[in-house]
Amino acid sequence: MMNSDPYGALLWIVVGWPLLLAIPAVRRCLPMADYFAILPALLLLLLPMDFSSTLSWLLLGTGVSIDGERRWILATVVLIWALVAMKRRATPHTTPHGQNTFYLLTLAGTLGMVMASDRVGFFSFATLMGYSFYGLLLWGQSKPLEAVRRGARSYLICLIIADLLLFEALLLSAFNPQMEVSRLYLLMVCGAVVLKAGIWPAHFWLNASYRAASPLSALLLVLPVVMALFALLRWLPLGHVDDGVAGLLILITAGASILYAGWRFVQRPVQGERLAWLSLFASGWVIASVGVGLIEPLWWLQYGTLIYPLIAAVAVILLMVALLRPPPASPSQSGDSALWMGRMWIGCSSLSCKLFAGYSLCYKAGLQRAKQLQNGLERRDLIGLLSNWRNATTLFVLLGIALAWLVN
Amino acid sequence: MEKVTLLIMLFDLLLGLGLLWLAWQLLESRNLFKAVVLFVAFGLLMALAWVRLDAPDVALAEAAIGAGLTGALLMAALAKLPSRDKSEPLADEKGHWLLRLALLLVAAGLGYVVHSLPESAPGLSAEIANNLASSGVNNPVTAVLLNFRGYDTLLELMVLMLALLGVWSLGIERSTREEPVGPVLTTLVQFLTPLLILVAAYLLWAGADAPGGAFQAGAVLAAAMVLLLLAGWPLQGLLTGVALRLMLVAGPATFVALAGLTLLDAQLLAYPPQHAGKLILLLEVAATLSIAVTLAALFLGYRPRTNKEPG
Amino acid sequence: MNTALLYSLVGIGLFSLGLYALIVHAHLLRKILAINVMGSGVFLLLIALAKRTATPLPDAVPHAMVITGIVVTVAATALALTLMVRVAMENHRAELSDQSQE
Amino acid sequence: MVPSSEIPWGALLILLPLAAAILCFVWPKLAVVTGVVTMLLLTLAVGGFAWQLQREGLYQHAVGGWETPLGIGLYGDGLSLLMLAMTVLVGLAITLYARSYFNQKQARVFWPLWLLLLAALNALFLSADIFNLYITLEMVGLAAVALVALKGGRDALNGAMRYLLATLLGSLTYLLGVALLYHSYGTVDLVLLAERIDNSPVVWAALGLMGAGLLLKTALFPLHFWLPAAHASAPAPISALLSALLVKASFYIFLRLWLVLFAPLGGDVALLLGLLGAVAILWGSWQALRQTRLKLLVAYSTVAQIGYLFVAFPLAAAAGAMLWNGVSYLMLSHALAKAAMFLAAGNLLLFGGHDRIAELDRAVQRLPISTAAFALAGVSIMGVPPSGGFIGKWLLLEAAIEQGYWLLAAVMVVGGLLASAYIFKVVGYAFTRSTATPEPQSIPMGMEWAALLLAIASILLGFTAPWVFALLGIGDPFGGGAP
Repeated sequence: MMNSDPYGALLWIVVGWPLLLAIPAVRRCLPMADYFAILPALLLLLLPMDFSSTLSWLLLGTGVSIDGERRWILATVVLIWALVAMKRRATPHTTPHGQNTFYLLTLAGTLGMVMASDRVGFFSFATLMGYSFYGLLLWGQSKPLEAVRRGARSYLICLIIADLLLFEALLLSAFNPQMEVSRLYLLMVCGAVVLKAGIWPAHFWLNASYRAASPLSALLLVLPVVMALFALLRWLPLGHVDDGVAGLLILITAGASILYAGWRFVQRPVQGERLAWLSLFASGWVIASVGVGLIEPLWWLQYGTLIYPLIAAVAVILLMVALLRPPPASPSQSGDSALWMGRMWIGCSSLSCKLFAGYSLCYKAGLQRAKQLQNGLERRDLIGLLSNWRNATTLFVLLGIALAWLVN
Repeated sequence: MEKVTLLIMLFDLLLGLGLLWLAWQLLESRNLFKAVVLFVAFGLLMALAWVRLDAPDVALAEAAIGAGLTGALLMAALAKLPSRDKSEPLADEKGHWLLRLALLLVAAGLGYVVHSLPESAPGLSAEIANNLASSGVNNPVTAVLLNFRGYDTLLELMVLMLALLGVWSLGIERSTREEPVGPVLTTLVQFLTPLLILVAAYLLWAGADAPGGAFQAGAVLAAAMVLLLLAGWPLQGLLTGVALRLMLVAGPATFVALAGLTLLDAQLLAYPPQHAGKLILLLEVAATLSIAVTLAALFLGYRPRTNKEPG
Repeated sequence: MNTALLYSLVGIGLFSLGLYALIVHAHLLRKILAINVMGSGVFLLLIALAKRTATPLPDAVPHAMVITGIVVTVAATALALTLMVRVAMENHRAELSDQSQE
Repeated sequence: MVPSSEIPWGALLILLPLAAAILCFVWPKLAVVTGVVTMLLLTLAVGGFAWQLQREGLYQHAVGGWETPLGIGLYGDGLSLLMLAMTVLVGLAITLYARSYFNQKQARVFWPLWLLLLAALNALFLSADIFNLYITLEMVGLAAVALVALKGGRDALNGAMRYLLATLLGSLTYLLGVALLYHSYGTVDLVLLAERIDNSPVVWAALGLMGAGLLLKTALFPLHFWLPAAHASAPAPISALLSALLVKASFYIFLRLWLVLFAPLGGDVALLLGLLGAVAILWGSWQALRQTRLKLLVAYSTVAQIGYLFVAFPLAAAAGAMLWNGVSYLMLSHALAKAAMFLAAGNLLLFGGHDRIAELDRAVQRLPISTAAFALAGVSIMGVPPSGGFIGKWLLLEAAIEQGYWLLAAVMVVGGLLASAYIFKVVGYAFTRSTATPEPQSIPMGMEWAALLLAIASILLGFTAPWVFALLGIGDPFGGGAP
């Protein structure tokens, strides 16, 4: 599509305007920057037609577009941001100045995700949104609390893994179009979404974040869930692929999420957590319908478009509950699921350390010997060997010989 | 005729073996002082080899710089090392079979490569002969150094300046002299210094037509200065501040200025043929001064300064 | 065996000897000496092979290169020696230490 | 008035810093002013050079009016231009940083050395003469050693000594290769050599010697032993320029030689290089993850990132010019990002008085600009879109997957994963509660902004790919490789 198209320009303005406002100097010139930031998006929502725009120089050619399905999500996003802006106006003292930048970056990332017309662009905006949301989680508090930090850090870990999964999926689909619908691709995308949306068993970050969230950030927490679910719809060629196994796996995850969330919900949870279980419960249903869509493509083709209003409805319900929620209790009673994740993380890394150091070799030689070897490897390991002048220069000579030998 | 060739070949063979043997001795000697002395001897033998290879310019440079100044630098550095370092036992020689094998392979491979080169190759001698007339000098080596590949020489002068800057930032001033110099050295210095200056001037002048030139002259001049320093002349006190720095940069600055001027004619370092000889002489005088002072300053090992200058 | 080949083989020998010494000896002065010997080997090869002209005059370009090389080497040697003295002061011996502080 | 198209920008790029260095040397009081003004003029000159290249194509200049093989040829194409631009961009930031970093005594030595180094780098990128390249390599190496040792201290001196020995070994080996090539083909000019070269033992030996020498200077695994010590112990701006520019300079020569002379001969060599590159990625990233000191972490990250440059070699035969575009892009973005990281790390170190990662939390919290610079540069190092690093890695991955080198692709992806882990090891500490409260030292604004601007530039590179690729195409440096 041509760039001179005024509508195309509008699409880019919708994304670019909050990015521009993210610069503090620009923002200071405007009163009520929160409202102004979503103004173009609102305008776009009111335009009754579909159009798109592509820039060939951006990220090897990426574009943005708007259509009926995106409109639902866009409307949800605009609603969330409008509510957040109102809430911020109502309680100005709880929002430190530094938050605004992260806040607007997250907004830009979200809008970009909604409108991105290809996966590279979507991925870029998703990264922007993810990391700035991480910043928002931390800086949204006037006083960063230990619980908030823990939730944010868990979120960060999920985010990194999810981005990597998505990135690999991106590669798979970009270079092997016939492999686009392979099971590996499906599972990678689903895994990423599970992590990003806080679906069971990766619900801990959402849970921990909700527990310590202020009324304002409780509203904001709806955002990553909605966007992750949207990502699932954008990245899976639903209706054109028939993969029973993947679908079944997704259904199982969704079912487990719903049951787990329901069980925890009725278990008189800590006040702040109720919202987390509700969110998990709702997104479980959305995921479940995607699973069904994978098993029964025809069903999806028939009813699949209903999923967008469904997501919007889920978001609205969550927002309503969050708005009605009383302020959180004292955050001292932090739960343990984030700790559990941290422990697992440390365990995994130390396990891989040991594997790398030739653990299997040690096992055969007996435990005593293993201890010795491990100590030895730690003290005088390969680094020492490689950085020893003598060994290193011998390798230099050998490399020279190898180069001369291998040529031709 | 036959006999003479045979004799020369024998001489070459002995010289080659002598070089290798000396190199082995100096690298494997237990005593570091001995190693340094052997290195000087090695440099002199190298100069002999250069003469045998019809490279008198290189021989002069090697004798003055390679053997003379490097030797002096090594001695000076050795004197500054802690005493127990000076005759350290060699590293244990066990377990280097892989390295030795690899190096043998390298040497054999390179030997094969050199052997595979054609018996005779003109290199660039024809081009040099054709253009020598318009280069401004008659000595082909000087022509290459200062005209055909003058750009290399410009950068090389910068390398000297770089090394000096590095030494100045690292060096430590020695506050006191260890002992007074004996009468022999004083007499020797009195006798040698004027001679060396004369030799340097001759080398500089001769460089245009015969072996010699800026580097050799500079090195000989530097040797004279090193001798004076050794004899306790307070050169470091006389040569300080802007005067010293101006002398140090005389060569590079002249070169850069000339490069800038020639660039106005759109060709870097292209001398007008009618002035080439004079320009090269100018360059050589400036470069000789700079090289001599730089080498002497490198030997000194720290930045000489007047009392009022800050550290 | 002609002169050019003989001397270039000596040059290769010097290069290899220097390389060996550079690798196995720990003392920094020996390493610096070894670098100088290696350099001499390279220069010998350059000059020896320049003698292969048909005329009695050898090729002058390698000669100029070697003079340049000798000056570069002496500059590098001076810097290396000063650095060695400083390292020896810090390490209390003229060898590289493999451990860093802390 | 000379029309600007006739100004000899290429030669000025070399002469200007040389003259400025001499000026600084003679009058140390003018050092800072001269340094800053020269840097600005150099920026202008690179701009002019780029404009000239775009108008007239290839830049060729016979120094002294002597045509090759007798004289020395200056030669500039898109690749040279990219390297020059990289030098100038990183140089601007380092100049801005160093203005406040060094005390008066250090500045006296720093400025002339820095200007000489700039001249040497520019001369290196514009040279097409393998002996001239040797001299510029020596200049670069000696200047770098002197700069590493500038601040003294045990680690820095040891690092500098090791670096000096390695760099001298590398250049002597390279020189031996030059000697063999000259005596076999009667020229040291790259263009002429490319015409004359054939498949003979001399060429094999030359590849072995020059290749090993240059790879040692580039610190390709397993020859990286000198790098972490030197890069981590040097003063911050020096670390930045070592990692950003110096390693690239020897890689540039290797790439040139490879493209012009050796590529048609070395199928298996390419595979070996790719393999070493892959190991370098894994090893460097893993070591970076294990480090407890910030600057060592960044230095090991350089070892890993060098690996990416070499992974390209086995892919090049089939992938052609676009792959080399990717490699060049990776070089550029790594230079900007790594310089930003080292500068930011220098700020954190200066603020906290140490660079132990575990105790950096307070410094990280108190220096938001430096932390942001570190994080943004990290994004580029990880290769996350839309950074410049992403474009480079993307093109490499694309080629690897298209040609079925799944292992290499996997290594690259794992390298990205490890990179994100070690970046967040630092950035993550930004948000933990600090225990120790060291007395804060104020960091001059220029030093913080130098890091941030570089980091932002490394991100913005992600948007400029088509223009950069167009400039890279001038003179067709990767010519003929297209399938």
